[in-house]
Amino acid sequence: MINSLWLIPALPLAGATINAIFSRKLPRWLVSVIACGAVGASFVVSLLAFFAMQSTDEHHRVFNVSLFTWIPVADFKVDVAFLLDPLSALMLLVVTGVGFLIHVYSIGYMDAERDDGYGHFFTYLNLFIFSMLMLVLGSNYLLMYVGWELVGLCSYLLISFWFHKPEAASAGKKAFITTRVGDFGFGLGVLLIFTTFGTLDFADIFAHAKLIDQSLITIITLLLFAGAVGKSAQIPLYVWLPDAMEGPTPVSALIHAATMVTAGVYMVARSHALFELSPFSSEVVAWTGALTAIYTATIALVQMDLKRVLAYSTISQLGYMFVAVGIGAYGAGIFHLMTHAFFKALLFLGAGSVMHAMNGIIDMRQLGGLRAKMPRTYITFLAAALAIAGFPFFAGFFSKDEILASAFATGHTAIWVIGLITAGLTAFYIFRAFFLTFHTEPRWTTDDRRPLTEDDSHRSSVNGHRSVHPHESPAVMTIPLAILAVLSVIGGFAGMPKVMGANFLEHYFEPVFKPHDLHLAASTEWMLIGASVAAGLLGIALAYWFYIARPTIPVTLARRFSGIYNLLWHKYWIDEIYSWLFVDKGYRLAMFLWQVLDVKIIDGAANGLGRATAALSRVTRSWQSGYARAYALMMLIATVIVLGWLILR
Amino acid sequence: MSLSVPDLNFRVIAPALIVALTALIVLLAELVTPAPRKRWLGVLGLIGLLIAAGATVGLWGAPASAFGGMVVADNFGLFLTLVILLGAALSILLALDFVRAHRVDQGEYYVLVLFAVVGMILMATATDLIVIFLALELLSLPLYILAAFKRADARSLEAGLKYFLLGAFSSAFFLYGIAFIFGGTGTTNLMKIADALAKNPRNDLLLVGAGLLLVGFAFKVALVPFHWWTPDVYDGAPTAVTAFMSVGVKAAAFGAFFRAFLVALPAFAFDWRIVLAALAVLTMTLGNVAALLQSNVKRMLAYSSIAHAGYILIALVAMGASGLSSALFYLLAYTLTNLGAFGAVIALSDGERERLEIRDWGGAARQYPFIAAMFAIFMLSLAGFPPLAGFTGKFLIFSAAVETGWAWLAVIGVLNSLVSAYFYLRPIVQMYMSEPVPGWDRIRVAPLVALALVLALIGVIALGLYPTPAIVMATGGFLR
Amino acid sequence: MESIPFYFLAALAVLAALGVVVMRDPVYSALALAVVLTALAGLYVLLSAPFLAAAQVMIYAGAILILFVFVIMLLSPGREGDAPRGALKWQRPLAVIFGGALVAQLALVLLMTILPTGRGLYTPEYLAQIGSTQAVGAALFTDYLLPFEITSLLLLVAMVGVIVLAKKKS
Amino acid sequence: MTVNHYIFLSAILFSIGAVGVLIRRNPLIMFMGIELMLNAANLAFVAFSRQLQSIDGQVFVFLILAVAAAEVAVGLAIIVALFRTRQTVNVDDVNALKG
Repeated sequence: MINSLWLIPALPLAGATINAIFSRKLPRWLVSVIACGAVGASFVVSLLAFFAMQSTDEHHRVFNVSLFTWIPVADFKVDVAFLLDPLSALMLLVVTGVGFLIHVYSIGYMDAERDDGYGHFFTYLNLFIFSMLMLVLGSNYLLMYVGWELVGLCSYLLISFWFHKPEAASAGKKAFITTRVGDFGFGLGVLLIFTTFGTLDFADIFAHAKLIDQSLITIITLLLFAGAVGKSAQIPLYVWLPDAMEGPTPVSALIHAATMVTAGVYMVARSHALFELSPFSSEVVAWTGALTAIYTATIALVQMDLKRVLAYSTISQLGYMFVAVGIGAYGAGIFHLMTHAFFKALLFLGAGSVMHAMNGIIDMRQLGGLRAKMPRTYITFLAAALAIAGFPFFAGFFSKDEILASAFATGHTAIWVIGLITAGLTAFYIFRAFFLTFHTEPRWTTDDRRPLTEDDSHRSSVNGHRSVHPHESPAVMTIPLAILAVLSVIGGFAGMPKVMGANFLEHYFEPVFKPHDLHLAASTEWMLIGASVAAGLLGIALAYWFYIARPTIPVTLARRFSGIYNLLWHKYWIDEIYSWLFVDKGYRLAMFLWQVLDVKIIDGAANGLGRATAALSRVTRSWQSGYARAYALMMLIATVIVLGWLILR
Repeated sequence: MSLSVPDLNFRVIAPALIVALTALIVLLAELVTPAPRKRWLGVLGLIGLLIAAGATVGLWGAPASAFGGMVVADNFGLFLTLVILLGAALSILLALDFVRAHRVDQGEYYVLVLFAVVGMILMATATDLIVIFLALELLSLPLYILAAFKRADARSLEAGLKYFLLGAFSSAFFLYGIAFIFGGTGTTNLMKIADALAKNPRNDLLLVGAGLLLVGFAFKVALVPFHWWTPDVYDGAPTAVTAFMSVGVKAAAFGAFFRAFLVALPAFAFDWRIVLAALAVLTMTLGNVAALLQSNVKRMLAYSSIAHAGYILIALVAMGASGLSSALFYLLAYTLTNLGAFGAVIALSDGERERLEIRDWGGAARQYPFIAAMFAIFMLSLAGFPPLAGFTGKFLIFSAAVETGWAWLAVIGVLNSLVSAYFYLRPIVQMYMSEPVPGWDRIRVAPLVALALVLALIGVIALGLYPTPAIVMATGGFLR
Repeated sequence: MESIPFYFLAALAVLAALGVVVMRDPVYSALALAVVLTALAGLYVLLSAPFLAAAQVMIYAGAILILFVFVIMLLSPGREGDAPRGALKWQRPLAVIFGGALVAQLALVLLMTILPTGRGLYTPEYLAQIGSTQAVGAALFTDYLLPFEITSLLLLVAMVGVIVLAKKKS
Repeated sequence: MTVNHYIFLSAILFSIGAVGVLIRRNPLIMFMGIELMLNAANLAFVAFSRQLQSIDGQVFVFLILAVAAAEVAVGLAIIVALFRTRQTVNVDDVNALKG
């Protein structure tokens, strides 16, 4: 079975090829069957490979299947070779499994798309799965780079899928520019690895890493991490991800939440042998993750666009994963990657379902009260929200807890505190979004303002009317939701803390990562669990208080100095603290972070880079004056300079 | 005095000889071919190119020199000969219908292409500066005329004039450089120059000669700041001609460039490597940056070809066996890819009307999915996306540079290739993401053009997925 | 002995070359070019290359220059038009500065270099004895056979090319 | 007269030719400038040839004469084709291609 590993990427590639060529001639149902079938079959093969791997002796669970020599260079060669070990196997399952569900969901979601757009969409989606699998399976940095570049390309194409929307076009451009900055670092890292080790093969590099000067390893790992920062949207290169929500929602779910953006985490985990040798780089990784986590969670507090809440949340959760791999808890990072893939994909698909029902409206100011209209979406969204909020025994609870416990155990108390606060913020913003969408008074019958975001402007331009008739999405969309909901509920049991039972995952990763023993007393561990549960519950409770129980708080506070103030002082003192903490100062801080730091500075730098290059381009083109004599003069000047240099040296 | 004729080993120049004979035959056949059948002259030319390719393969592996060491048939030269023949054959395929659509279907078109090919082959296999100069002229003169071939079009004539004036200007520098090298060493033979240099290393005349020679080569391969002619000429010349000269001239001129500097002037390597490294940086950067905002596809490809010359120059700076083989591989990959890209422009043009602006490509994927997909793949290969030929080529060149201690140059190369992806993706996005532009929906793609595109596509993908045979072939090296 | 004719011819060549470049009327430029070419032919004689001197006069002055004059007459360009405003403002001063810089560089190199006299076969005496025509001819048809043949192709290409560009549209 | 005198003369002629290409607007005269440059190279070849007591330089000059003739023919043909239909013979007017 392991020899058939090549089938895993080959199947989606075949699907992409067939749909690229024939999708115009084929009926729609066949296009979708081919696309979903290819990914589904790939999932089945991955599953078989997984079991084949698990059935072998646990010390030999690393398989290197070399297909052929790809590029021979002087005295070494790069093979097209696939690496199957517990790390890549888990990633395979996540990518193909979640990918398959999202493919199925897309059948319903993209139904309104015109014919060739439909075919193109599935072609890109299959191509993306192929690229992601190459990234995951490659057994050397060059193949990983291949996948890395290709997923970026697919991401760029899919963000701009609705190209006629100017936001989509500029979002695509921004994603391109920002991730390129990171890719440059990654490319240099690979180049430096090549000069240092004379090979690009993972096994060879990791075997010899200990012989290399530590400062060199630090440079290499920092360069690699630069790539991860771009691809996985960390500070300061995260700006592209919120804008990437202009793409179709299944794309946001698949690429910009569940899989591609986690490539950076995977890459760092894959290169753990290098990162372990450089404590400095690891600290950089952990702190970047921690700061990103809390910073973007803060921004998520004040977003009104549901998808943008989820986008900032994704960045924040990716920050958690980098905290994990930065402090050496690689297994915990990958564990969170997996659970996050379940619940974040589910959140996005739920949001997509809402948009489907609401004619593309995604602004929460125009949602509300959808619970009764969309019960299946409601309940699955709730499961995902509980999971991400770290509600006990849901998937996110276990993975987030393991990361926080590891941070505490490794002495990163500050990071632990940040993580804990972020957990509270996370619970708050996700339930804020949940309540505003599904509970509260419906705001869509009375509000006639134009929707802020039109995911599918085809549909809304056709139905230019304002009255919406929310309805539950078809089964082809809700069944994937249900499956993901189940996974979001039970997915965490794979990595239970030791105090609650056996940690299957930790043992599972042993062939790849050193066992990461926390050395925590049971009581400490319980205390840590309690703290994170408390943070999560507090967040949920505050969201409930603010948006359900006391929806009039802001109004009341405005009348603080009227007569009612004295009367109700006793009752409202908690509101006072709350408002100070979360509404007044907190709100201002979040708005400041978003509108100044995010939009002006970091975003501005990304745009500025593009503008500067464009200006340079205009200058260089103005030299091309069209006058042959001017060209000849410049040639003469250059000649004199070249000769001068040669003579005077 | 007695005359002793040197070794007239005609076998060694067989490929050039066959092409030259073909050109003469086509020239004579032109007289008796009635106007509607002119395309058969092109077919005749194709047959000649195929026979020449066969002869080239026959010479493989047994390096030999002839005419008193003026030309050689070593694997380096033969590889380039094959690249040139391939490029010429594909561009004739592209031209067969093109010349008719543009109402320039005269047999002389093929004659001039074939003579240019003779010049290119001789340039790539010459080991004597005088032969290199004559071959350079033999390839340039037909190209000046071909650039101006569409006389009814003022742009074509403008391209011809600019190419001619600047080309002749740079030729004079080149020739003057040869004069100084001759003065400094008493010979124009590359190996003998190297010998003379070994005896007398600090030779100022030779340094001037090398500098002027560099200017001449830099012009032909379009290195910044000697590139000015390129965008204008590529833009104005008929597209089929642009396609031909964008690949053939590069292969031939780079062949002679490498040979002259690596065989004759390695003793000066310390001096010229730095100059060339600086030129490589300028070339890559300016080429890519200028292409960023270009809205005209032909000009964009012109700037792109400038940038690619910069990448290849890195291989020359790297020297060594891996530098040499990576440059050969890159030239092959570039030839296939670039011809494919220009071929797609030709394929989707409507009579004399071509899709010159990027916005003209809107929705092309919906109307012509196959051509659009191929064009997209060629663009991706030019951008260096894996696993296509362009990626392999860049990887080989950058790793050759790293291997020889020019890592900083490779870093700039990587940065440039990342930037370049931006403008290569623009036509793709346009084709796939936007609405079709009215007035471009009644094109019948000429089957021969489609054939050329498919052949180029196969090459581009094969060189990306399984480049080993080509890399092995490219490691032949010079006959010194 | 050699120096008086050298300086005379050199001065003539330089002055005439300047004339080519600065004369307003293209016909005068062509005539000045004829003077340069003839002066060079004289220098070739001084350099023991009488055959080249003859070829220079015949091919350059006789054929090439006549062609120039023909084209000047055909196009009757008259005086040169004005340069476009702005774009080429610096063209003239920069051209002169860098042209001068090129001369200076080459002069610098020449000052640093003393070329030893070669010990080849073709001493001026030997050339005078066998005649430079025979010497050039012999070399051309033995050692330089390949370049010679390439040159013949080049002339053929020029012929074909000129016909293409001049042919009436059918 | 040493060879350096001749080469210096050739350098002057070469530069005058180059400057001529740059400062004149009439393509015919620009072209004459190029011819001056070629002739300067020829002079250098002949002078070096005498210095080296070799015949090679003279052979080169003969070949270059032929090249120059071919170049002139082609160049003038292009100039005629382009300017036949225009009022002025000004190379600066030929700048539709730029940017």
